[in-house]
Amino acid sequence: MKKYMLDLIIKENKQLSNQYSLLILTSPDKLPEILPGQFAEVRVDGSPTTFLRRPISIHYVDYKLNELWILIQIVGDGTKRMAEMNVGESLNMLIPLGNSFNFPERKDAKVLLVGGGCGVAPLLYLGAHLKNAGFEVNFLLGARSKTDLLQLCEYERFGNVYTTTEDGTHGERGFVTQHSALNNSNFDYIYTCGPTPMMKAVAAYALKIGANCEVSLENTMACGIGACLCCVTDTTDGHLCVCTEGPVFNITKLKWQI
Amino acid sequence: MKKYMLDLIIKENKQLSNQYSLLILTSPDKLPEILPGQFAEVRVDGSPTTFLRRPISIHYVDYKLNELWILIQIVGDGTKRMAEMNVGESLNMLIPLGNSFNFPERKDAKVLLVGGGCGVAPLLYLGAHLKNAGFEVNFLLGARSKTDLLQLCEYERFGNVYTTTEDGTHGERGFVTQHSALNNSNFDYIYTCGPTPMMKAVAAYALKIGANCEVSLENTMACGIGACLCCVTDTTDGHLCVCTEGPVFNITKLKWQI
Amino acid sequence: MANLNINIGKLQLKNPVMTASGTFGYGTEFSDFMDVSRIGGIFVKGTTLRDRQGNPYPRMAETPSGMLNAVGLQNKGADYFINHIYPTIKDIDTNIIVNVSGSTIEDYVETAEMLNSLEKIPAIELNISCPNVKEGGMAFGTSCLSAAQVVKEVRRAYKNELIVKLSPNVTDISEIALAVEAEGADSVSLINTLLGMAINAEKRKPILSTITGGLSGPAVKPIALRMVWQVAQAVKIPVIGLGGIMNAADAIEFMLAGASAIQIGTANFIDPTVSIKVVDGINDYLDRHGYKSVSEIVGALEI
Amino acid sequence: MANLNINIGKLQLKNPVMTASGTFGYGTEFSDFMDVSRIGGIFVKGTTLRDRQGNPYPRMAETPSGMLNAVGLQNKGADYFINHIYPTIKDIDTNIIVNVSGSTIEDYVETAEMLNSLEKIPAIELNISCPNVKEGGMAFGTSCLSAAQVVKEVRRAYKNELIVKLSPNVTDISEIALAVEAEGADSVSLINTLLGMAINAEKRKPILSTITGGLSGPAVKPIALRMVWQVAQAVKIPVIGLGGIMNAADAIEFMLAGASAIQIGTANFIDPTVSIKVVDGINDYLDRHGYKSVSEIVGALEI
Ligand SMILES: Cc1cc2nc3c(=O)[nH]c(=O)nc-3n(C[C@H](O)[C@H](O)[C@H](O)COP(=O)(O)OP(=O)(O)OC[C@H]3O[C@@H](n4cnc5c(N)ncnc54)[C@H](O)[C@@H]3O)c2cc1C
Ligand SMILES: Cc1cc2nc3c(=O)[nH]c(=O)nc-3n(C[C@H](O)[C@H](O)[C@H](O)COP(=O)(O)OP(=O)(O)OC[C@H]3O[C@@H](n4cnc5c(N)ncnc54)[C@H](O)[C@@H]3O)c2cc1C
Ligand SMILES: Cc1cc2nc3c(=O)[nH]c(=O)nc-3n(C[C@H](O)[C@H](O)[C@H](O)COP(=O)(O)O)c2cc1C
Ligand SMILES: Cc1cc2nc3c(=O)[nH]c(=O)nc-3n(C[C@H](O)[C@H](O)[C@H](O)COP(=O)(O)O)c2cc1C
Ligand code: FES
Ligand code: FES
Repeated sequence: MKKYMLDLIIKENKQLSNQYSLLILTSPDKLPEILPGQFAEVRVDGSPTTFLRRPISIHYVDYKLNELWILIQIVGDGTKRMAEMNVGESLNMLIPLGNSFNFPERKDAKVLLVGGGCGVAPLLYLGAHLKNAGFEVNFLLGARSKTDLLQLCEYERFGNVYTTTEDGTHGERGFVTQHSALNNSNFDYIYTCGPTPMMKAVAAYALKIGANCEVSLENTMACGIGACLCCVTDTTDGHLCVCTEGPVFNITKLKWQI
Repeated sequence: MKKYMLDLIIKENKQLSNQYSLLILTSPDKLPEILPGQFAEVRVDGSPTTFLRRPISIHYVDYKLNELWILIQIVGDGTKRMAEMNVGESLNMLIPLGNSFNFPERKDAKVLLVGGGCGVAPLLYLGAHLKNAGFEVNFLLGARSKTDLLQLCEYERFGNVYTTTEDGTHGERGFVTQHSALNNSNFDYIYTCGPTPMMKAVAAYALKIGANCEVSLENTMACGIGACLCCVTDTTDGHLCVCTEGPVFNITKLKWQI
Repeated sequence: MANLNINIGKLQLKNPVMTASGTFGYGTEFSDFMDVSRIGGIFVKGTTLRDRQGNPYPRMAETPSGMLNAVGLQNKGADYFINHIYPTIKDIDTNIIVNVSGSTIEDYVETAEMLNSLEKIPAIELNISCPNVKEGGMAFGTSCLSAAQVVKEVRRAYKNELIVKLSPNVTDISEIALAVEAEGADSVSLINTLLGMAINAEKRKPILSTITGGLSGPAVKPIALRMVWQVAQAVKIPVIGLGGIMNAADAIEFMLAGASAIQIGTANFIDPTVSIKVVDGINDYLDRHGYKSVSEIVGALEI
Repeated sequence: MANLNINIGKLQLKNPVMTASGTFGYGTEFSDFMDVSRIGGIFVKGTTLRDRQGNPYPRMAETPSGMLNAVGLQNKGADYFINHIYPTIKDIDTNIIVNVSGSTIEDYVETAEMLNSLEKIPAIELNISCPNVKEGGMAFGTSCLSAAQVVKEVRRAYKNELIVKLSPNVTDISEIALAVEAEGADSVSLINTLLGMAINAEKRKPILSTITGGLSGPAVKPIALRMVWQVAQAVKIPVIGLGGIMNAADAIEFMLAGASAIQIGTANFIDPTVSIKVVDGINDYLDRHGYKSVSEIVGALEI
């Protein structure tokens, strides 16, 4: 897929909590084709401590409105600067980068999308594509507390939404992997993105029930386009770049101790 | 004089032209005592290429309104960022720094204040003080063109204003040192700030007519408080720091080839 | 429109802007963003005799105005390069130069010999300055004796242009430059990365898997510029300057200091089209200052 | 509130935060902004036997996340220091340490001897690493032999704590550290500035009057941290770390890497109260991580 360097314009900045912002971007030109699971390398201007671009997942693309959504979790100065951008400002990004999630072969496959923290970001766009392709979509979204469960209504447009919170303020109390929906369901395909311990627990569950499982990794990156070899993960094929051979990997390919 | 590190708040940002902005700053606390000729070391946030503070002259202080004025000429990223600040944002400065202009001993002394470019900045506050002390003040302000002659009305509050422009769009055509007001006047005390060639020409004129002459230098600075010894100028007393022994020097002290 | 052609020994460049090894892949990674044939040359990834897996993750740390890397020369080896990569890049209409790395003199020599046969590879860059491998690498570049030895042997084995890439982690870089010049290097390129380290205070751990790594980016520019100036004054062969170049003004500074050409490294990560912008910016500068040819600014610093 | 006391040899510090020579004047320049007695020590300006005018203006260039300086040890000489400056600063309730510079061994020795007599100067820092003077200075610090020689002679002449400040412009800094340790240095401080250069492309001229100057600030932090880590592993005497420290996290990184104390230089220009903030920030860190004493984090990096 052809990659572009684009200056997208902030159309809306919804500050969802003091940690999360949803940026809705647009462009005078038609947005390029982007697949679920792909990401952008975003240049952060005006942040003296941010030298390199920042990898950010595609949260959603609305081709009708020519909108691209990204979900930002503030962890340092780069994300802070992005989360505080004003409507009308422009954001320079390399896009679309990386591979994408794969769809089950059988249309009646039961799919589960498990996200935690900011890892929910790529799952919205994935859910939309899956639904569009005719799959019945189940989201299982975990967070520390109710306020960190963002815009559930958006996910509900594309499937069933189950939630867990660590403090029990929404959905079931506990971690995603403890949710009762996992008990006697036989999911065929599981997609997950979030903190590594969570993804490993999900992968372990998938192995247990014999489901196919794809994870989206968040290694630190310098270039995002396969040039620097900084972002590797250890796989059955040796060191592979997360930015080009990933971010989505089937867990059978990863050398994770699960 | 005691120095402070203060966060002043932008009360107004008047973009006077695409090169100049007048920032009117204020503070919840009473502004400290500041003398004409002194400057501030301003920290520039949000400019990745600006590492050190930037020395900026005190343009004017209005103690009644608790306002401090600075005049910014955009030459690089630091001044650009300052010139584009929004009302309500805060600017961190070390203030007041440096020495100040001296007043003539005799109250009937004829004083002339010659400024060029952004060098007009400290002269406004100096003019106000001189007038207040009972002197008759004459400003001679030079610029490339009419649009670079800023807020003449402010100067007119404190004295006579003569102008030159290189393109003849305001006042007399030419350089300040060619202005007819210099022809048969016998000024006793001349203050000047602006580009070095201009200040040297003014100094030569002062020497010729036997006037006392003080210049305000703009050497590059790192600390602004006499700690780094980066900002020296060569004087009859050896290398002296412009930030503490200046920025105002009597021309008899400088080793200028005039 | 000034004349941007410049020669580095027998190497003819359409302009002095090239991309640095390890930061531009094999060029193809950037072809969606720019026409890579518009730049003067591409230094491809560090290539070793045999396949190398490189260092474990994490291999990167961001630092003030720079970054540390500890890639450790991950590559599939010279054989793979010749049979699988070379055919896909040999028709790019610019100079493709292979950065040759090794742990022993024999490795360097054997790799250089293998590359002799490739018609479209007009030069190799001998990397005696990689700080990210346990044996060899930087060790060769930090003493005159070992630098001279490896250059001497490779010179015997390699018939095309031999560029030697110097390490900045030395007391006196001119000395090393003179030593490799004496053994027949056709030109030198400098600087490789400076050995640095980053720590995560909260975790009390080094950030890189290898503890130390190589520092690059604008943070190192003042050091690189000083070294290029020192070396250009010491040697007679051409100097290729690099280290922190982000824009045309930076590139021109290196040329004024004595570099006949420059390489752009880390900046490619921030703007994948930066090298083209630098070509255009140099051209503007030459026009604005009334130069007819870029060669006029090489070493033109007024002291 | 953790215990922040730490000793560097016989030097007792109320906390490990000190200010670097040439960046904090004589301390008095900062007293409007902070209570200078709250920090562990003040390294005053480079002092030479005789009055020095320093280098011509311009002496400073801003660089990406750093600055170059070429002050060239402007100071009024040891006599003037003893008779006119010492009396005004001797009652500041913290360690006042004099940074001693020279062009010949005799200069260093004579200056050190003169400072012996000052009751309130518990230590000197031997600056064998100044890149901004023509003779002496850095030259002493870039070879083991000359570094050892000057330390040996000064050690004989000076009875209090002798700190030797190392140059980063060397191939192997541990080697130099070991050489000065062998001659009786009580501790080492590192790093001094890295030799760099800046050019104004439009004017085609060097920015500094001296062409090259010393690079400091966060740009050099990764290099400084690596060197502190290397030296701390090589020597038995305490190490004082500096180079680009801007905040408490940076300071803690140096201590984890093996520094018993740290100095803050260029950061004082950006925030004249930074040293106090670093003291407070270290205290917070210790509390947050459950340490009772700052000495617990010295060299506590987990590999
Ligand atoms: C493929 C991919 C997709 C991503 N998608 C999103 C997204 O949609 N939304 C979003 O908010 N973030 C996303 N991230 C993470 C995001 O890139 C980082 O949070 C960001 O780079 C941090 O920049 P900063 O300047 O704010 O923080 P920094 O100041 O760089 O770092 C702050 C702290 O976070 C840690 N940190 C930085 N980057 C990472 C990382 N990648 N993994 C773990 N810890 C890290 C640092 O070690 C440091 O402790 C994604 C990352 C990848 C690789
Ligand atoms: C005592 C004093 C008072 C000053 N008062 C004012 C004022 O009231 N208003 C105002 O706008 N400016 C004033 N200046 C100048 C101002 O400090 C510089 O313009 C500013 O530091 C430039 O920062 P920058 O980041 O915008 O440009 P940079 O990117 O740092 O520099 C841009 C260009 O300007 C040149 N430059 C930078 N600083 C200076 C300088 N001091 N002298 C000559 N050339 C320089 C650089 O070489 C470069 O070519 C004063 C300077 C001093 C020393
Ligand atoms: C991620 C990365 C990988 C690198 N790999 C190599 C390499 O394989 N061989 C080599 O000689 N230099 C390598 N370098 C060094 C660069 O070619 C260059 O010398 C250095 O980065 C300084 O230039 P810069 O500041 O413009 O990046 C690498 C640098 C980076 C950042
Ligand atoms: C303006 C300036 C003057 C300096 N003068 C001296 C000096 O006289 N003696 C000395 O040993 N180091 C001197 N240094 C070096 C600093 O003490 C310190 O080693 C260096 O700046 C690195 O620390 P930093 O990055 O925190 O500034 C000077 C540094 C600067 C910036
Ligand atoms: S981030 Fe550079 S190769 Fe993946
Ligand atoms: S700017 Fe530091 S002494 Fe004047």
